[in-house]
Amino acid sequence: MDISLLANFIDPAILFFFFGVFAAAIRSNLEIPGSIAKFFSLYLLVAIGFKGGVALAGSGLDATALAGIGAAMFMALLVPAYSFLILRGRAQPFDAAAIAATYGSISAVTFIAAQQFLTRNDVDFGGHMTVAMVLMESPAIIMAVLLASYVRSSTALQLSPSVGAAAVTPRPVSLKAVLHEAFTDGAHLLLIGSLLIGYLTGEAGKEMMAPFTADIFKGILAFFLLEMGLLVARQLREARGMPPFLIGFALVMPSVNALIAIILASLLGMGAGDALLLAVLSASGSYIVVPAICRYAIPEASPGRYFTMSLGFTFPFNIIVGIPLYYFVIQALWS
Amino acid sequence: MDISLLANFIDPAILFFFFGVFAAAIRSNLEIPGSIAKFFSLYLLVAIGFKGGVALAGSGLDATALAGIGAAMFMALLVPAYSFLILRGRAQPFDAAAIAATYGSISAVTFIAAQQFLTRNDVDFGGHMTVAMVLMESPAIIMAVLLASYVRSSTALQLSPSVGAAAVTPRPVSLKAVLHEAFTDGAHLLLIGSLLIGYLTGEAGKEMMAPFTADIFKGILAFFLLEMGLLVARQLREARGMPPFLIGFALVMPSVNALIAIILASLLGMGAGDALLLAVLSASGSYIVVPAICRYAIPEASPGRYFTMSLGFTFPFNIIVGIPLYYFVIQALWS
Amino acid sequence: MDISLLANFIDPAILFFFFGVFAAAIRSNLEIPGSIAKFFSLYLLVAIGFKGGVALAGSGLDATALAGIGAAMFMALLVPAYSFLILRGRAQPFDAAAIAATYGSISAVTFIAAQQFLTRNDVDFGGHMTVAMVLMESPAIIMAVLLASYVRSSTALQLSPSVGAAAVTPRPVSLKAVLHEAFTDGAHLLLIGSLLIGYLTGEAGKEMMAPFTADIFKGILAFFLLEMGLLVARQLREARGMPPFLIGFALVMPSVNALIAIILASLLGMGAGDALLLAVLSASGSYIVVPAICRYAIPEASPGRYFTMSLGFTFPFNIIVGIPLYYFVIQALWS
Amino acid sequence: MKAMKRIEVILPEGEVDELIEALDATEISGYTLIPSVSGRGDRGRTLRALGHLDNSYLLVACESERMSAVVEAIRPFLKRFGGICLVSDAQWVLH
Amino acid sequence: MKAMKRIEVILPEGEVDELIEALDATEISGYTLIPSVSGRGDRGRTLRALGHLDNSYLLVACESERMSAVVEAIRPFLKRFGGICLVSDAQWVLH
Amino acid sequence: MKAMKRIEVILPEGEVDELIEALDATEISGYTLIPSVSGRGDRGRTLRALGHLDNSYLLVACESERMSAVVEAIRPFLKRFGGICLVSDAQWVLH
Ligand SMILES: Nc1ncnc2c1ncn2[C@@H]1O[C@H](COP(=O)(O)O)[C@@H](O)[C@H]1O
Ligand SMILES: Nc1ncnc2c1ncn2[C@@H]1O[C@H](COP(=O)(O)O)[C@@H](O)[C@H]1O
Ligand SMILES: Nc1ncnc2c1ncn2[C@@H]1O[C@H](COP(=O)(O)O)[C@@H](O)[C@H]1O
Ligand code: NA
Ligand code: NA
Ligand code: NA
Repeated sequence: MDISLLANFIDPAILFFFFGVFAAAIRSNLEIPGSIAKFFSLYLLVAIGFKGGVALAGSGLDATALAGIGAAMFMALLVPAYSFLILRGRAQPFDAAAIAATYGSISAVTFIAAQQFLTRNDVDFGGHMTVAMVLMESPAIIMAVLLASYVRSSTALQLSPSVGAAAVTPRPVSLKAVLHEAFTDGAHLLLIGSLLIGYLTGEAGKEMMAPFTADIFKGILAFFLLEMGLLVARQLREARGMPPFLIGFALVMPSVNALIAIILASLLGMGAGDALLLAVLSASGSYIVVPAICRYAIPEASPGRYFTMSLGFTFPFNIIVGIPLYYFVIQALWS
Repeated sequence: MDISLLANFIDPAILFFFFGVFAAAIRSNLEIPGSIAKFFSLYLLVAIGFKGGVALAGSGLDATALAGIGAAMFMALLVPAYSFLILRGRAQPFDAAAIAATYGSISAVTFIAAQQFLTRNDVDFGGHMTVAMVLMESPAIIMAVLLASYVRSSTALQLSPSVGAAAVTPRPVSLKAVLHEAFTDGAHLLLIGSLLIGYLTGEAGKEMMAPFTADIFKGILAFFLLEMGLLVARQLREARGMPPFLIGFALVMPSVNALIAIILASLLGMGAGDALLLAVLSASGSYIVVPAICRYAIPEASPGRYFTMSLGFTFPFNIIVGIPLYYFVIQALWS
Repeated sequence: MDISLLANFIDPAILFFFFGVFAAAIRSNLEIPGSIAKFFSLYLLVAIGFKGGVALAGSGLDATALAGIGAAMFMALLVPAYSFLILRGRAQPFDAAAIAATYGSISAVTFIAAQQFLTRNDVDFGGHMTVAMVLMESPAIIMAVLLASYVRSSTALQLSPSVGAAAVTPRPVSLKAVLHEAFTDGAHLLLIGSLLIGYLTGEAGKEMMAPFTADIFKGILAFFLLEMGLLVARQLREARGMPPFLIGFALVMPSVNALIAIILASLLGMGAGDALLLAVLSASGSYIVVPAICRYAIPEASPGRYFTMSLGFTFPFNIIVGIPLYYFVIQALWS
Repeated sequence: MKAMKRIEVILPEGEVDELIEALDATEISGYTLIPSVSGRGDRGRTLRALGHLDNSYLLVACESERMSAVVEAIRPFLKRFGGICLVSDAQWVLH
Repeated sequence: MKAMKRIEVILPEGEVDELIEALDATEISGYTLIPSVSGRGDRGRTLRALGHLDNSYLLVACESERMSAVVEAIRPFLKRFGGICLVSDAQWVLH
Repeated sequence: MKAMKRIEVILPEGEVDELIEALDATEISGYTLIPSVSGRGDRGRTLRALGHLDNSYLLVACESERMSAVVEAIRPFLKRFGGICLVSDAQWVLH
């Protein structure tokens, strides 16, 4: 493990992440223009979606693939369920619902970092795991909405005597509206679209797109992780009022989620590479798609909570400690 | 034809166009930041201009080249002339002038799509067609200004009894001012500049620039066509009030213009590749340069009309149906 | 010399610079979006910093390297010192201090252009010169602050009878605050960070990053120089009120600074490539980092002066005339 | 010149389209949109999520009579998603 | 603080340079420009043409005496290219 | 609706963070920031340095009582770095 952990730190992209954290920590005015950062996040989605699609076109949706995808969707339902139970008494109920959704969903950049880790260590993984990633978005969001309306109805019950309550509580959004919002969310849709286009064009398409989607990928990832480092350090500054329990949750639960995923992967006989990706998908929390949707679907929750937890704590934990740690466990179990 | 048509659809860049249309149609919030879209449009101009210049440096301006360029300039005068005659009675006169200019001019992205189509089908084409494209801009704009001042003088005549008219009609712009505007327009000038730089630096320059202007071209084109797809679908939503005659014009005239161009190309003995490019240049309408200039030179015309026609209808028609159709005709005539 | 001078003009990137000047001169509306221009400037810093770091990892910090770095730091103190003495009587004292700092510091793009010139002419240069560039920033800025506080105290002395003076003179900034500002400046820090990351990851990192930081470098440089050309021509339009003495300074001092640097390099027995880079570092003036810091540290000075001098006059002088000229002198002395 | 009300709204950029639809129902004659603004309010600082979670700034000039209809169309959005709405007086330059 | 007029103009970004030249003739002391705003008005929605056809937002603070000269300089642009111009009162913080 | 003061400041974007810290001390309830604006003032046109030397536009809505504290927090920045500050009246739409 020591070797791969070290290799992790010597990757220029990861080093740019640390550099970004450092720059923001010393209050540098270094800044990637917002439109560039947004474009890079779209680029990364296109690149991994496309790559996954091409790989899938090669392998097809066989039993291995279906097992991986099924395991991922199961985790996307399981993680928010027990997360909510854990959080319920210890956080505002709406915050609990939003945090549960955040951790049911995934971080594409953590997924990419794990793929890079596997590539560096010459471990194979399947294109179907990208499909799995795509499919984890919706169950998590459905859970969030169901949990939020459960919270809403129990809160309404308690508040019913008060007349003013109706005026304060926002009109709940329909599950259908939220699902539309989730499915049409730009980031989510772009990933699906790129996967499909990769699948349709296969090797021929790959060859045409490779200089853009593969060759310069590492460099753009490095720039993007620099921006992520800046973001993480700046977000942490906002974390002053954050309850310690939530910080603990953000730092401990990833390993718990990953462990459950690893056990599941082992039971299903998945390959080591796919197992790591499943672990990382389960361990990571969303900081783009789900916050965007929660702002709409659970406006009562405080974004400062769930966003800071997933971006400020869980993301760096997974990048620095999580990925090599989970892989260490997998190596121990698989060999 | 069936084969090339199918090949057209399997190009990832074209598929991203369809995906963009779909995403906007289901009202996704997917969006390429404006500054990125603008940069990509500049990039494409630099890349094709430069490539055309390098090719021209290789071949020189021989008789073939001059024939192609002459034919293009002829079409740039002919198309607005008969377009105006067709439209005169059926649209507002100022709209008619602006639409005529729009169709006399060209769409660089359609031109690029046609080049990609030819490359996929292993058909040669000359760098001088890029020169032809550059030179089609100005005649179309001159026609527009002349037509507009013709309209203005005849309208003024009719309105002369009314005293208020002078206050409402904007002061006409001089042809010189419009030509300056047209020539100095950023997009137009960048294309000319890149062509010249490609010409001056030739093969040596090509080698230095290739990773940027050639290798990643396809990927950037894919992103750009995604944005175009989003734009097209969003623009079509604005098309509600559009008179059916104008929609018909936008969908039928491209084929007419292309047919005339093909006959001309055949008479001049042009190669099949150059013939397709001439057809596409004649068939396409401008949605960047000419609208920018018409807003200045014919402010009486409604951009909602000419812009929506060329971007919302003609552009997708050419990309999806036009290019393979024109090539089918060319193959039939040339063999 | 004639040959290399000509070769200089045939480089597509340099030609795009001229084209940019031309476009702005004829008042074209051509414009690179601000966020793209900013990103490209960050990209160039990353690319040269990283490249320098990798080269340094290969060669190590030997005597040659230390000599080059030492010479650069010496020039960074010497140039502002005598520049201030020259300017003192002939410009506003605060302007003199800011201009001195501007010329003590460096222009990264001029440095890149010189590297490209050397590469085209197959002349070697060391990665340590990038370290030298990084280290030239701080002494220049320290000089500026010291000079400014010297000016401030002498001005205060003269003004002391007047009561209102204290209200008008801004509170001086501490040297420590300015050094923090200088060190944490985004551009400066990114250069240092990339250098370090290049150094740490060495050849392995280079291979991963090369498609992004090396292959497409030329193309991005071309776009960037296009923007620089636009900026230079637009900045020159603001130069109407500029005193002729300052224009003369901006056009003559680069050669003086370069000559002193060349003599120093010759005395130290530096290689011809490193000598050119030292000359160019000494001859060029900053138009990003130092203006940003002077606005903060010497707000009494007029940015219109020092910024226009370094961007409008010195930058194009070095790009067009300076680089080949300095190299001509070096060739004469070295052979 | 004509006296008008100048209404400015700041709200999450994902809700802008829907707000504009609601405003269209009040028959405003137009609006102007400044994208990608950031800020701080009751809900804390805007999150910096790679340009995905910005606010937008919307400016509507409308006749004084129409003002309260416009404000009522905006209010539910403020309630639901936060943000602010300021109303001030202005003169509209006729042309 | 000093009473001033706050003049805001929205017009096609291609015409901004010319408008500023016209304003300079009225001897305004400065202006501020926000690029790339979009909107809707009498001429419909701004076209989304790859960032090439946006509007700009121009803010000019000027002395009340100068206001009508500034407005008259702006008016022909509104007539020709559309857009809006709003004038309101403000206090300028002297420094 | 509640009467408020609408304070707008334009200043170099490098000084914004510090200004906001100073404003926080006056206990404003929020602010909105528009990045990357350009302009002209006593110090000439903003330099176009590859997006590195822009101004920012800051909008603060605050209660009338708090206005003079806010203005006094802003004034030293104007003195030191230039820029402008305008204060006007507005109605805040309560929600
Ligand atoms: N007092 C204020 N002045 C200016 N802008 C404000 C103010 N309060 C809130 N905002 C803006 O409205 C957004 C949302 O506010 P809130 O919903 O209160 O968090 C903030 O991010 C700011 O951009
Ligand atoms: N009532 C309004 N309120 C705010 N902005 C407006 C209004 N009317 C027009 N505009 C702006 O002015 C631009 C041009 O208006 P028009 O020339 O009327 O189409 C629009 O795209 C809007 O950005
Ligand atoms: N009269 C004015 N109206 C609007 N904005 C102004 C005015 N004067 C100055 N500004 C803005 O404030 C910035 C700095 O002004 P100054 O420090 O006076 O050069 C300028 O670049 C403009 O953006
Ligand atoms: Na997860
Ligand atoms: Na045409
Ligand atoms: Na120097």
